Amino acid sequence: MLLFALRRVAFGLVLFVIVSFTTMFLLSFSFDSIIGSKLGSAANVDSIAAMKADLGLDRSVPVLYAEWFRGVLHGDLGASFFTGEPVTEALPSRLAVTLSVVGPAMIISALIALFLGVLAATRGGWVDKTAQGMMLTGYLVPNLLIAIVLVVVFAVNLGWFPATGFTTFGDDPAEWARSITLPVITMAFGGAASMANQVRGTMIDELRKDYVRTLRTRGVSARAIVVRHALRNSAGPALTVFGLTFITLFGSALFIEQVFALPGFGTYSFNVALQGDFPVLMGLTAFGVGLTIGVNLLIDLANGWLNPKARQY
Amino acid sequence: MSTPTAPVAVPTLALEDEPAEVRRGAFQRLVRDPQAVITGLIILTFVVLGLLANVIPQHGPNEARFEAINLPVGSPDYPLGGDYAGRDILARLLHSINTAMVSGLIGASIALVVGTTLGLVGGYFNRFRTPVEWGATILQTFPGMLLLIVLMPLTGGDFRWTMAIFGFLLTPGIYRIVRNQTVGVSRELYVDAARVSGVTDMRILGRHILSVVRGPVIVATTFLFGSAIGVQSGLAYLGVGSKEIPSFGAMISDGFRNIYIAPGQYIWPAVALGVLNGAFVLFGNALRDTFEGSQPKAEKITATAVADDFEAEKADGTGALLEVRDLGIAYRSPSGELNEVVRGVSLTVRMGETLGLVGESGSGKTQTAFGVLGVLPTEAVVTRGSVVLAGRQILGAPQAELNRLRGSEIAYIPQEPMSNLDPVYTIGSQLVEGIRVSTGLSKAKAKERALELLERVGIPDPQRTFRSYPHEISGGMAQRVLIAGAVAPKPKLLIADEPTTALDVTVQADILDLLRDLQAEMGMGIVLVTHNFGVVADSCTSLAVMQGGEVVETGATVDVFAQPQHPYTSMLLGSILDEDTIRDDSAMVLVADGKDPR
Amino acid sequence: MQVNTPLRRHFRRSAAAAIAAGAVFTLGACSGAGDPAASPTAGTSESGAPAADAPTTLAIATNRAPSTFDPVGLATGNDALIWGSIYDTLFVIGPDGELVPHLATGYSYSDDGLELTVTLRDDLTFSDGAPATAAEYKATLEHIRDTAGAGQAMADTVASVEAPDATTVVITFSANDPGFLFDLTSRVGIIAQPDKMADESYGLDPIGAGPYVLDADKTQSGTQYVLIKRDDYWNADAYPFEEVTVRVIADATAIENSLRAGELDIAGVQAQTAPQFESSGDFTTTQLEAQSSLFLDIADRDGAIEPAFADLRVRQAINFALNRDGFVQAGGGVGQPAYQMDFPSTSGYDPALDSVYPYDVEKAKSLLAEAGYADGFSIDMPSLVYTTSMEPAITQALADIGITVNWDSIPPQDTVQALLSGKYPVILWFASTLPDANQVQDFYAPAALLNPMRTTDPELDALLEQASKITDPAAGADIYKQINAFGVNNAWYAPLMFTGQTFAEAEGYKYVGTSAQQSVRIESYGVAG
Amino acid sequence: MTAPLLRAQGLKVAYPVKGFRKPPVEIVHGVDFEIGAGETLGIVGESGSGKTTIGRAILGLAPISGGAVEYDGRDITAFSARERRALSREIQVVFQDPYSSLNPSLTIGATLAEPLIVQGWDKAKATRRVLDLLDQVGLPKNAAARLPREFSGGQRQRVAIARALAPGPRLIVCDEPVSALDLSTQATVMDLFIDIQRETGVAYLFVSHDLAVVRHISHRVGVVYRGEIVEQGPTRQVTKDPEHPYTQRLLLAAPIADPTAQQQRRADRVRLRALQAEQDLQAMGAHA
Repeated sequence: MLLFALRRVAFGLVLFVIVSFTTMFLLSFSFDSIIGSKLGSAANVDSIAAMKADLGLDRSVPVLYAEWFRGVLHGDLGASFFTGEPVTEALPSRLAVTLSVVGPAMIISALIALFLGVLAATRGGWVDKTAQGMMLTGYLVPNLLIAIVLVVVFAVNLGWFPATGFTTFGDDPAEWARSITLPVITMAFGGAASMANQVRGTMIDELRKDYVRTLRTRGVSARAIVVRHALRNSAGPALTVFGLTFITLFGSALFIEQVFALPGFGTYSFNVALQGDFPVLMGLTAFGVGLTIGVNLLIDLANGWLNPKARQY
Repeated sequence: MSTPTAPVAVPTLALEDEPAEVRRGAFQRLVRDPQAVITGLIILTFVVLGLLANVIPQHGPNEARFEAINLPVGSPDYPLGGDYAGRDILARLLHSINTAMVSGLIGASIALVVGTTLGLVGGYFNRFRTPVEWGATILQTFPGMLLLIVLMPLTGGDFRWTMAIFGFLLTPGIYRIVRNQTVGVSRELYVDAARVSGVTDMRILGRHILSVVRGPVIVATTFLFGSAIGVQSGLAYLGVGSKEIPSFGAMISDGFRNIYIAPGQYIWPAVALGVLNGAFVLFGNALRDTFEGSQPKAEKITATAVADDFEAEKADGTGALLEVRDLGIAYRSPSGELNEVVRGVSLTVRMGETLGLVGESGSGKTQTAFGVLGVLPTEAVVTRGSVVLAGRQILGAPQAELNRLRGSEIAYIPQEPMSNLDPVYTIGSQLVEGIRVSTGLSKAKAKERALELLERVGIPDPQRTFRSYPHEISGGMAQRVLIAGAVAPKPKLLIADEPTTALDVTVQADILDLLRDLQAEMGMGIVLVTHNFGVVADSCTSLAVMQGGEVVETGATVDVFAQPQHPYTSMLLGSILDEDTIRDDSAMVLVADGKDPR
Repeated sequence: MQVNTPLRRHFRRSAAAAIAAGAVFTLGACSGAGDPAASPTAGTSESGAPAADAPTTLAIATNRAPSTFDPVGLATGNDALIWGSIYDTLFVIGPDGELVPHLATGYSYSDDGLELTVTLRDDLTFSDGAPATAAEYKATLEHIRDTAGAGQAMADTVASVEAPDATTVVITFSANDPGFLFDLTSRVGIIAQPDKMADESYGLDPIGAGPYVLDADKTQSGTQYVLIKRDDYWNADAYPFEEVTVRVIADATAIENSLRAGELDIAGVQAQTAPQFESSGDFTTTQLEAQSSLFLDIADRDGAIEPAFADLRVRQAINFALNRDGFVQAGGGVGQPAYQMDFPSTSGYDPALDSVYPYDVEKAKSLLAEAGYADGFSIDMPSLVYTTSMEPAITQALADIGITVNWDSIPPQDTVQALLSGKYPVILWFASTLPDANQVQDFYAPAALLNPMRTTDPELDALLEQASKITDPAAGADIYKQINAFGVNNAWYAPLMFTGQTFAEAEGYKYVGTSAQQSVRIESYGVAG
Repeated sequence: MTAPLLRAQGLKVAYPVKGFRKPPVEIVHGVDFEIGAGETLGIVGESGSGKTTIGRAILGLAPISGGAVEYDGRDITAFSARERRALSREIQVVFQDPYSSLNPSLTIGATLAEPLIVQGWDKAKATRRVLDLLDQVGLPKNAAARLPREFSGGQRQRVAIARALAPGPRLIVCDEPVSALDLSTQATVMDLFIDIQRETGVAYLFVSHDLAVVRHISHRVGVVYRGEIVEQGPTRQVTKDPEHPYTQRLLLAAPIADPTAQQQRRADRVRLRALQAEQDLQAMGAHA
């Protein structure tokens, strides 16, 4: 198991280097416009070249990368070209916002997905049909539509929740909860739908396996079969889907953040990308790749923990 | 040979059937699926509307008239009104369809072509597997959207370029599907056969593998089409890319900004996008149903379903351990009628007796066994008959009562030992669970009992096996474990469904010995489902021969072997390759000038 | 002649301001994008002693987070709302566009206009308690001039800065720069704490001489900025709010949602929704006219890219093709049609010019035909994020006379390069009110941003030469009028409209600025009654 | 006797193991056997013994790690893919699973014609040959236009045999070709195999776990146990009078479909088991 984890980490590291290097290489094509953006009205060929030299961006990509990577190893991702804010400080505060939304949304939608999926898989009939209908609705109704309806009804008209903005948990836990409620609901809607269908599918597959029949012939109750056996066995595939959903939710956070004016990771990334803030972009890349690799690693480890067979590798 | 969960409904010899019916292609099946037809029609309608985008509306999509600013729905010349800039919403909506379709086409086709090629290469040629896999992982990890935005100057903001790049980002999805399928198909024996036939790799990929991979890929492409449309809309919503191109995203964004002035404007593109996306998803689902079999129905863990007019007979006391009378089991065909796969089976088993239930595949022997155990699949329906165990009617008994019986009086040994153990729990915990359910013993006592049982069924190191996971022990050991579990509550009746078929012949002999010993010890009755007459001769006191869901002959084993009454029994016995037939003609070498079969 | 003036000197304001602000220009003009202007008297002096129940906190929104508080990186436009409160400026712009002393008490030019003497107040302190004097101003200006950054261009005619005493600053220019005076209401008019300027953290935790200080604890960079009133500020009584929260909300609809949900006190809204706010009873609204101009810059006056534009008739045809009333109507009726580049409030404005180019498509077509372009032609125009919402109407207006527009999508970070590239014969752009001197520099000088093809004209050169010598704006009205007329008659531009702005105010609050530019001054946000 | 059609000498098969620097796993540890023209060599063994691997190695489907395979006097051990393809008209295969050995999406006709077409037959000639082949394996002519799913297991196995026969091979590797079939079908398919051999003089390498089946069709039998051939010889000798204890055990473990005879066999088996257990014990004692 330890060896397995080590191998996955090594794999992730190599992947990290390849992806971040390629990203830097591609970004190097836009150095001129990045600096033009930084200089604003002072931009011209000379000033751009001067600042490029000033920032050291006139060096070759491998050299730049080596320097950057050394920084990564020391926990230093540089500072924003525009604000001077160190990347390692800029990311966490935005991340906190997005995680505040994506995290609870993920947990809620996973719970709903488990509940709906298992219910649909084991009850059949109208329960299954209703559950599937709910999944489909959640899947098809655009998130933006849900968001705007929620804002208009619950924030603007009823005033139960804030329409925009974010309060950190540290400042005021109750306000924090209020500020994330609507975004979380919006996000959980779609997330639950796609995951529930997956849970339903894997549950049914599992319940059709031979060992379930054998357990039934031993007099094991339906509840024990579903909860203790089928659910535990479906956890592996379900976790994989949960991981993917998490990454997807993270990626789509931008839209929700826009509507609710949350100063989150998505909005930040979007703005940074528009600005072309090179150090921050590299930081975001590092983070994004790390997140993907990390989530996958966690899923693999969880799978290993859940499924003794997977521990062999 | 895993236990069939659904009956073999198609007769084995189908040559006389109407070929058109059997060979109905995927397309014909698709056009009979209302979901596919409706969603297909919706997509088609969208396409047609898109093609007519220059015909239906009175205005171009970018024609802006001050007098049309925020016109309400139903205005003359502006059926859906005008937007904030005085453009015809209908015209923009219809042109947005074309944008969406082109986005989908570009994104999906690039993902399709690149993904399929990579998948085939990576899945088929071992030496390319690792590099291709790396490539896909890198693509998947790439911060694609970020780069898409940063590198906008290079693409000029043209959504077609954006979608082309996005197509590459989508590639890993298709790649994985194709690769997994290809790896699977490459292991199929017909691919080996083609290789042995001298077929080149290219031809195998094109002819054998692509034909199988095609289905899932088409399905996945449908979903990709939808997500490409979604991404294009998302980017347009954010204002990334050219503003001149009408698109749902741009319209939603415009409408959203205008929501307090003209709330309706947001609805049109949102609904159109939702419907179009939904149509693609549902169409993809329908396609999947067609190619990969329909969505599984829910699996209920309850007592077997019974037919509407079913009424179990009152128990009669013949004194036998198990009395099966006129048992009928049916499955519902797609058109709704019930097809009986077990047609009026009657069996009797006494204490200490072993009944061999013999028949060829599809004869209904396993279904009969499941019917007695009450563990038929959800789709099965009991149509008639009675099953009386020790004087008690158990057919149609409530789940709770069945569970109690199963834990104590009736037990089951499956055919395939590995798949009948839960892979995530240790042998020990599975045994303990069964023992505690049936006996209510404490955990410690149950463990003690489990170890005893493991020893009893001939497992050399019970302690170690107790701690092992199923995949850590051999098939023969696993079958012993299952037997231990089955006999734990000292059942009166043991139903063994082909318990040795999956095992080697030497192990089979040991297992049969074990069963016989246990029977002698506990005095239970056994129903031994098998197709092997050697096993019957070895272990059964009486036998019942099944054919086509009916019992055609019953009797004491010795009698039936000596004097089969039914022609089918005779035929079966005649087919046995007996001990004494040994090939003794010498190898025939054809002369060199001999016939070339060509 | 100003050929010796560095090229980049002259696009420091209108365009740069808008770019830096990231203001999204919509027909409804949601939020102000202009240079600081202030009315230190308006609203504040009357309400010097606010009613007992008057609100003491204010929540407003900006559509973009300021990128840095380093003086050289300060952006004009909405960003000034925050940094202007922290640093304050030497002068502010009054309701009628006049300079009003703020941190300064007055100024004077030498006769040749190459030396500017500014006197500062003697009671200025930084938020850390240190006195803010001429020496600190000198250090700030030199820092801006000598450090690469967005603000550098504004100081590049500054040859030297001297601080002979605590309240006197003498700025010597390398060339005549009458627009610099106006710049003292902006980035180069701030006083920063030079001791701290070298610190890395200065960009995030600035120390200025303004009425407010940034509360670093409550502030979340990029999200919300909390400003605490300084009681030791020289004019503290003029600021009614003890705490001001500026929230960053990029999406205009989200701003409106937030306002409606009671999370903001004052915000710019779309003109069309003003009646909704009024009728809700929870809000009052204030409408302002003519705050910024929207226009086509027909840059290719020499016909380098599209030969047609060398023909005056073609440029005039474009002017005739614009239904300016339609543009105003599209903006919700707030604003007024523009027929000349100078704002009605400036001394260069000449009402007579308004009748030169009435909306007349037939006339436009016949002019084109006369010029030999009866079948029209097609041109490329840059599609910039700030003007996208106007593009459909422009496309249509030009299409009506046979000119086809292909919009090149320009990423935001490339806006300036696109303007400067000289690739585009016509550019759709907008500008906020400017003093005449700056207007001339930005629109007509050979090196002006809005003259990217560097068109010159002997008649204009002579006028510009005279204009550069003007040190008293009031005295130069005639020259400015002539330059303005030159622009109109030669159709260098095709003005569209002066746009207005609508503010919605929650109960107890009142927008007291009279110009949209003042929306980026904290003084414009006041209490009602 | 002339040179055998196929000769395997010290044949070893090892599969590479996934993972860095892991040694390959050897499945077959050096086996020798010969097959003469027109002869059937039965290979019998239990699951995991390596019997199927031996067949796959002959076909070039398993990596040969040692020893040599000679076909018709040529060393084919290290044949390239191209050479292998050329050999396909000489050596053919029938697999165990009649369900997975036919491509479900190709018609029987297409499946049968494929080996001919890749060898350059023209279409008309191939079609005629396909009809002949169907006739030869006892299927109706209209079967050519149908898909595999329309056929039962036995019928599919006939198709598989026809495919193997198509290029007119001299050796067919039969990998458990009847194990998946029902009892009644099994017998007729076996008969077909024998008939075809008599007709065409093709040789079989017949792999099976079922002694009865092997006995029925083989001229000679090799018994595989843990990757080695522990006993080899004429069918009668190996199946009636085995020498190796494993063969003895195997023989006695298979139940006879005759209650009386089986009772006897069971008794024999129990006796043998006791005997072997005693020997093992002694061996252990000697060891200790």
